[in-house]
Amino acid sequence: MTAGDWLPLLLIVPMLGAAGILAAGRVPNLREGVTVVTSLLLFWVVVQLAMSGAEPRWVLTEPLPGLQLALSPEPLGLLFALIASGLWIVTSVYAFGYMRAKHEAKQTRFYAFFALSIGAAMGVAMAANLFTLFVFYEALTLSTYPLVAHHGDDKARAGARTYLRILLGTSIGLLLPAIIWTHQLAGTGEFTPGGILAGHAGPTVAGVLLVLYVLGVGKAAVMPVHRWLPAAMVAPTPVSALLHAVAVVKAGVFVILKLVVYVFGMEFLAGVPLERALLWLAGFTVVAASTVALRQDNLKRLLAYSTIGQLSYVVMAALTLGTTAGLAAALHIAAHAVAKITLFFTAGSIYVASGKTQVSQLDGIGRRMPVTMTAFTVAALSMIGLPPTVGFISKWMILQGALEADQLFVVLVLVVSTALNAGYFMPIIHRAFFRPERAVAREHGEAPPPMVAALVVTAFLTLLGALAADILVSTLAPVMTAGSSG
Amino acid sequence: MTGLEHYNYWIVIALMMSGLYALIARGNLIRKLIGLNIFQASVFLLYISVGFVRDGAAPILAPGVDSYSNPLPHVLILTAIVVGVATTALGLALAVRIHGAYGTIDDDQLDRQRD
Amino acid sequence: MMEELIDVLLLAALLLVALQVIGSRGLVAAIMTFGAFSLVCAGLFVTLDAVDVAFTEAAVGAGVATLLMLAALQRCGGESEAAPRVHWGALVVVLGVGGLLVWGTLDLPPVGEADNPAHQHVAPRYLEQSGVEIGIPNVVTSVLASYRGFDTLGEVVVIFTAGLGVWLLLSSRRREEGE
Amino acid sequence: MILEHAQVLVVALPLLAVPVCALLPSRRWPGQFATLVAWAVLGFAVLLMAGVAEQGVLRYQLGGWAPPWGIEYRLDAMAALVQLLLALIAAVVFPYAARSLADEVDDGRVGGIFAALLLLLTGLLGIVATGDAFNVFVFLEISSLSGYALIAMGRRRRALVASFRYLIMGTVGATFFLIGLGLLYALTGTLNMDDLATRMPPLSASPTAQTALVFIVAGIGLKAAVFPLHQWLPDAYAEAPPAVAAFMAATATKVALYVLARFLFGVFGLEQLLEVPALQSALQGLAVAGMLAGSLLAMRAMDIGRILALSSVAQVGYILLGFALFSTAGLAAGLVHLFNHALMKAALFLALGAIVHRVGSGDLSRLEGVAHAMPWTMAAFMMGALSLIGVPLTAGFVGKWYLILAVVEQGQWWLVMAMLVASILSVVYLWRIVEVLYRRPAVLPARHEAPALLLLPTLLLAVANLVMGMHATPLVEWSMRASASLLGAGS
Repeated sequence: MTAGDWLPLLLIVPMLGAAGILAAGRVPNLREGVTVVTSLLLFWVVVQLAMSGAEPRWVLTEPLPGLQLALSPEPLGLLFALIASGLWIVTSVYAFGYMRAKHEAKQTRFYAFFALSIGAAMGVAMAANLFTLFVFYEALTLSTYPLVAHHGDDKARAGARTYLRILLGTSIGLLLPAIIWTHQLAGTGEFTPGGILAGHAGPTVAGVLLVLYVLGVGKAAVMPVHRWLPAAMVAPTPVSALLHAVAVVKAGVFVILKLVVYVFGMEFLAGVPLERALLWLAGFTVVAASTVALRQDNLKRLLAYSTIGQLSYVVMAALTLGTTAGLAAALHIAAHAVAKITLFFTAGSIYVASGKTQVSQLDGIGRRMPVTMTAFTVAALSMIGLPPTVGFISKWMILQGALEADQLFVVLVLVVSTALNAGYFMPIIHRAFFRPERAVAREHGEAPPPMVAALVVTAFLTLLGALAADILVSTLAPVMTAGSSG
Repeated sequence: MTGLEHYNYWIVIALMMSGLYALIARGNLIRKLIGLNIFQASVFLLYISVGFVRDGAAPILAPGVDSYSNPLPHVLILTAIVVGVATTALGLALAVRIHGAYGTIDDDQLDRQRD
Repeated sequence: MMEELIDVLLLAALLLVALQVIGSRGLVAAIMTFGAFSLVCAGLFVTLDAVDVAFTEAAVGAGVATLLMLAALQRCGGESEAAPRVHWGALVVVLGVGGLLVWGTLDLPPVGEADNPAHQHVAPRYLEQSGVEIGIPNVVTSVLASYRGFDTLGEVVVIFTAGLGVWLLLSSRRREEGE
Repeated sequence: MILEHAQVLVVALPLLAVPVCALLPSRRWPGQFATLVAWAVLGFAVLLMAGVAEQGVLRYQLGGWAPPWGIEYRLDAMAALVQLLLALIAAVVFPYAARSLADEVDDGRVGGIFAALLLLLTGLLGIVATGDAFNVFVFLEISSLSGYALIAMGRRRRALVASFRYLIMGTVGATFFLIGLGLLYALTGTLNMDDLATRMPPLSASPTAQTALVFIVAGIGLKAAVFPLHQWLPDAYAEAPPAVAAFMAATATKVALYVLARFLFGVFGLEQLLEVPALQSALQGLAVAGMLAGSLLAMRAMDIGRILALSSVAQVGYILLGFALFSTAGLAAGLVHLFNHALMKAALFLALGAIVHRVGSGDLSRLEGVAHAMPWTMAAFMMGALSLIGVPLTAGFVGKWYLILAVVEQGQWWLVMAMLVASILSVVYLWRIVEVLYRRPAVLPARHEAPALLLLPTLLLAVANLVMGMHATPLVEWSMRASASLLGAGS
């Protein structure tokens, strides 16, 4: 098999998986088996593609002259595909424990749409041009909608409606015009190292375009288009993990990074005045979201606001411009993915095991659930940016990139937000391990084994990532250099 | 020669507008159709006025006559008159059915009866 | 000159009749006055040299249409109407449309001039050739039946369509019974 | 031999079939007969399309009289496209109607109803086929009268009122058109559209010509339901029998828009259009107002038929906007959207008809959970809805894409924003329907799919939306060609 043959499998495997899940719906064990096999298969396909090192191109269809629906791997896309498909395996395992323990209804539909949304995420990752990106971006929104609305009650529907309204609204209202405008200016929407807009757009037009793109990619949750993320907290925890770590928000920041590198080109973007304003907006989002998170008592909401802040780190790093900052942005996507999925896994485990959802209820829980809370601690350290975690390395690189680019503002944001991050994570760890347990509502230990296993794996990845960061950086470096010198 | 060059047109326009006014302003469906007929008949007059040639004869070929009125508008209007009466007939049939279904043919009262 | 005088007077009369139709109390009166309107129209067509149109208008407009209206009115019952009020919206629309039309006719060539563009193109051939090509003296009939025969076919289809529609509407009383 | 006369046969065939159809006994025969006729018409339309592709413009002199003295049939790329669209929609909707209409009316009238449907088709085909302006009026009235009669066949008594109001408005529109024609005739002495086009340029500054333009645009705009002349449309399409609504929504307004484009660009021409003060901005303003008003009204309507009808008002706005750009790209985009909108609206109305057939109502409050009973019908509805929103890879996307490109070409960003706002509004009003239909009621309805004869045409059109979204190139290229030939080299 040549590398080109692997590309269609990225879409076919999840779709066949979804079909298989529906077919096996009556037999839960078989259905779960299909899910795991599909996820493993998909991960294996992505690894094969990454190992081959080739950059083939697969054109699904050409609906309009010059407008292709095409997939083509490149290092950034492979990174995102690896994260999404890899974490899908873990999330599936976790979901078996969670969904069964909570006796959730409609599990077949849940796993089927889960598989479809992973397929859409693969499409986003490998999109060869803006049009393809848009198609799969919307497909991702639509395929995750039933997951967010899973509970089917009024609250879930209202949350899902907000989710849909903001994501569809921004993508149709801002992203689509930006894409069409880009086509009009550059005559193409193909992702090209070094960008396609240089020489076709003046600094003002490029600035307006950048604003449209950054706000139009609502999944990146830059304020003021972040409100869908807390609203989507009505979903079951594995969905939150999917949204925050595996596919949705990652797709958002990934798209912005891809746009900066392949559509604008870093060098061209440096001459765009409005670019600074967006950098400040991202920086503001980091600080503001962290401040809001400080005041949350509901653990999942706290994590949601923490995500908004962490995503804007990536956007901020991407907009800092420069090789180091670009690499830092890519690395932080990975770092945040493994750490945040661990945190959501622990939140879900706590809920399943003890029924607790609020931070203020967690006194002494570390003694009942030592494994879970240790994993939580590792992930929280990564969030704050402390060694020996991968979060430390990515944050350090953002700092380096900021210094290289003489962006004192970014440095300042980093310092303040790190303090804020510590401010909301440290008290939780302190409560869990050092405060005595209050009145015991019910006896409980750890969550079901699949859940614990999943969160241990992701916590290990958080540590392991620190060691693997080098490989990642050296793989991605050529892309960023092409971006800043091309 | 006189101030009457466009007299035909202007009276025709006044006629059209009185028909159009009746059609919009009156609530009774049959009256609306009467308004419509006046409106259309005035448009027919407009065409015939366009086709008129002073001192010309009706367009029936006769020896010794060399100036005729324009026959083409006559042809068109013959068709249009028939189309107009066909429309009126259909409209009246509808009015009869509406009366059967609602007990009234007044537009305002129809709106008050919700289904 | 005489012709023009008749034309002027008939047009003025027509306007008066039209206003009478609109202002009349009672539907029967309105329909009858409308019949009169059609007859005056037919008279005008004669003075404007459109004899065929005049016959048709007298037969179809004054005759058939009026009869149809009376028949319909009979089936709808003599309904009492609200007294007519001035409808300001309609007045605005009518004055706007009328104003536009007056402006639009300002540069039309005067009525009746033999060298108007309408008489220079297409029509002359009918007058000159139809006697030879078709062979009947009435040019209107020639054009109707031959040059623009397809319009006439369409006209027949229109009548058929209306007839079909009326039949579809009046052949069933199911709806009324159902409600 | 047959090929030579195909241009006339395509109109004559359904016309000749009318009396036969009216006299056919039994419930089923008229529908089946009309279906066969529609398929034959489709065959002719395809042949003619090939002929136009080869020869450019096809001409046929009726009765052998040369234009401008006789009436000429004239088929260019734009006309051939609309003709094919009419034939396609008829070929798909007639078999559907054969089942749904035959179930709705009492025995004696089935033949008459299909005769009226054939007359409607004849009228619309005639409008597209002819090259004579007055002939357009005659065929417009054939299609209108049969349309009024068909709308009045709706299930509720409200259909009668809707039909009457449409009759009044429609006749006023046709009469406005007639006034415009009269003024043009007074100026030029001709009725042949090509002949008119050659005689118009020296007259471009004449108030009479400009007034004629305004009256023709207003009259045809009324038939096309251009805002604010659209009031007749929501009632008419919501009350008509669903098969009739599907056919008319897909064809009648489209043909009116075709006539509008024909007169704007094929008779008056760009120079003349630019001469009329504020015409372009007025048309663009009306287009945008229609897009927004139609969508906003649709958000508040409760009846699905009404929602779909109001969305047509919005979609007519998109098409008109393409025309109002006065550019080759804009006209082409308008034509692409005209074609595709017919596909999606027909699919949606047919799906609605299948639902009404089973549930007996199109009112949102009574349709909770219907999707679980009729999954295939709903799949077709979803497809149509996605296409209407303009989701990529559906037909609806293609027209909007080219429309936006054409607007951007002129740098009119406010128009882009208006289009996108209207698109987002369409998401909202369609999502309302989808949400209700998929909501689970307390008692889940049993599986009760529509009969195959209703389902198959619906699914066929749904698939057509996908196919036209994935392989849009032929349609796009044909529309570009039609637009370029209509606007001439001068634009």
